[in-house]
Amino acid sequence: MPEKTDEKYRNVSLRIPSNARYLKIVRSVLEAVGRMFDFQEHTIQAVLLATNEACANIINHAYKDEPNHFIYLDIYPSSERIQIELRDNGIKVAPEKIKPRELGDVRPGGLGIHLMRSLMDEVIFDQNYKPGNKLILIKKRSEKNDKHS
Amino acid sequence: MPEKTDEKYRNVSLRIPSNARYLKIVRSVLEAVGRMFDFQEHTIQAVLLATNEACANIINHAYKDEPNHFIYLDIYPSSERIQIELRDNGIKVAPEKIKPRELGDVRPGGLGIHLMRSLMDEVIFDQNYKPGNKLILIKKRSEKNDKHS
Amino acid sequence: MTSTLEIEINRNQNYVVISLCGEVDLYSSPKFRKQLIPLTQAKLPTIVIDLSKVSYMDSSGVATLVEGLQLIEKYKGNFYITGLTPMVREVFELSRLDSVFSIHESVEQLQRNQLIP
Amino acid sequence: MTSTLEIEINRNQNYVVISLCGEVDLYSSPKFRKQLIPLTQAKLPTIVIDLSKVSYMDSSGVATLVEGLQLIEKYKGNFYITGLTPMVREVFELSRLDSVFSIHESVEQLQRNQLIP
Ligand SMILES: Nc1ncnc2c1ncn2[C@@H]1O[C@H](COP(=O)(O)OP(=O)(O)O)[C@@H](O)[C@H]1O
Ligand SMILES: Nc1ncnc2c1ncn2[C@@H]1O[C@H](COP(=O)(O)OP(=O)(O)O)[C@@H](O)[C@H]1O
Repeated sequence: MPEKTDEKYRNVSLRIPSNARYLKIVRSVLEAVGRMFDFQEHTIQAVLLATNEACANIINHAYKDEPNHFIYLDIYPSSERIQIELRDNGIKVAPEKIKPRELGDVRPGGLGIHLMRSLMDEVIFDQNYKPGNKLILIKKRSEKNDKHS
Repeated sequence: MPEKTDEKYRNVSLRIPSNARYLKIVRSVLEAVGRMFDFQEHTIQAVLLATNEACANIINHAYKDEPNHFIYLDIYPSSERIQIELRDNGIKVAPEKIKPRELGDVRPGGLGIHLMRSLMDEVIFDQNYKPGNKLILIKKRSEKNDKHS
Repeated sequence: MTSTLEIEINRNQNYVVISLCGEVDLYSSPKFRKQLIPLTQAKLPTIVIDLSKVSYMDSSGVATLVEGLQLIEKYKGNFYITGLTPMVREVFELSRLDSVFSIHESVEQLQRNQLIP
Repeated sequence: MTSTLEIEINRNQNYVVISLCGEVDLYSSPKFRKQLIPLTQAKLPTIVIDLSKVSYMDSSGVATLVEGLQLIEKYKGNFYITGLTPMVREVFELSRLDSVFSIHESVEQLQRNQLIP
């Protein structure tokens, strides 16, 4: 994901412990960045929820609920889109395991990947990243109402 | 500043560009962390303002208003206090230059250091840190009303 | 540690209303689950979950609701959800669960429709 | 880029009221300064700064007010500040500037005290 030079210095980075209580902080930061760069409220909510789900998966699966690890987030807002990169040092996900459940199969859980894909324009698991995992979420600015920054 | 092991994984880290528009994000994160760890509203406001002033000084003095640098913040909440460490790669401050103006000398500016010292329990410029600067702000939990986390 | 979720339980002879207030996420949903499961174990005939004060819900909150629904269906009890805020409604719709649950406007609406006394 | 500060200016024959709404920090205070300085250059006899809708102010906001005060004192104009919220009051007190400025409860209070017509 190459960044334009002038966009490099818009990047906000956050590191939180792999503990669900910190999800609220991730949401606060994304909300502040989204408002700052004039994204639509609806776009901000989508980014908040998708990133929340991505962090939850890192906590539950990559770090197996162990709280003594860290999640790394890089937030890149721009005039066209907002991009969030999430990195962890946990167990590497096998690409074939990352699949949402069939929606007809009603059971608790198995919704995170589906929500991320429904909410974002792009959801990319970077298979070359090591150690651990790197996930890239991209949401375009909706043309109708979002003002440019 | 040694940290107890169980406190290590409470650390939230944030990196923002050296640009005043990002001060709002620093405040959002501190507010979320402060509320999460049950600090009193008054304590949170003090930490918000002192950290805001510290970032403003890094932007204005250490980075001479150049927006293409980064400010690094580490936030350590605990049952006794909240500690914020700020690091930059800017011009090293000479200790003798860090002094508030005389308060009788009414002029625009020259209030940041004074506010930080009034609001915080400790304000420590780590002279050994290089390159750049490291500033540690500590605010104790006020015993009367703050509940423990 | 301040929770972002408050839970109020109003239990009557024939039904119970669990009102959630705040944010339901991976951190707070176990707190909700801990209240909900014992009520299904006690085989309460009707359980109402009021979400009208929920500003945020993630998939762990939805998962808890699905679990509750399935436990209640086993003993043929009633499980009603009321007061979907726009944020919560969207999560339900994206999850295609809006047709799986019995969703109603409000607790008062349930009473008017004589689904609860 | 959404600003966290909105500025409203009400100009009369003899005085002007600048109402700030939101957060005054290093990013937004230049916007306030840009409105304030020309009014002092025009030697407006009375300038009122209403802070009743200011939830946050840092030292750059205070510095702008000090600069305004000094420019106005040069031509012997009046500079009144109204509506200090608790947060702003504390910054003033910590800065020992609460005695330097002429601080009043509200614009209406200034009128009742006949400081403005
Ligand atoms: N970050 C991750 N690390 C490892 N495995 C993952 C990760 N994210 C998703 N997975 C795998 O994909 C599956 C589907 O994820 P999801 O749709 O979020 O449902 P759930 O987490 O409730 O099982 C998970 O059960 C897991 O096997
Ligand atoms: N982070 C910093 N880097 C370099 N110099 C600093 C820094 N912080 C403070 N100083 C020095 O301390 C002085 C006093 O700072 P302060 O009280 O915040 O007032 P002001 O920033 O308005 O001048 C500054 O003028 C500057 O010379």
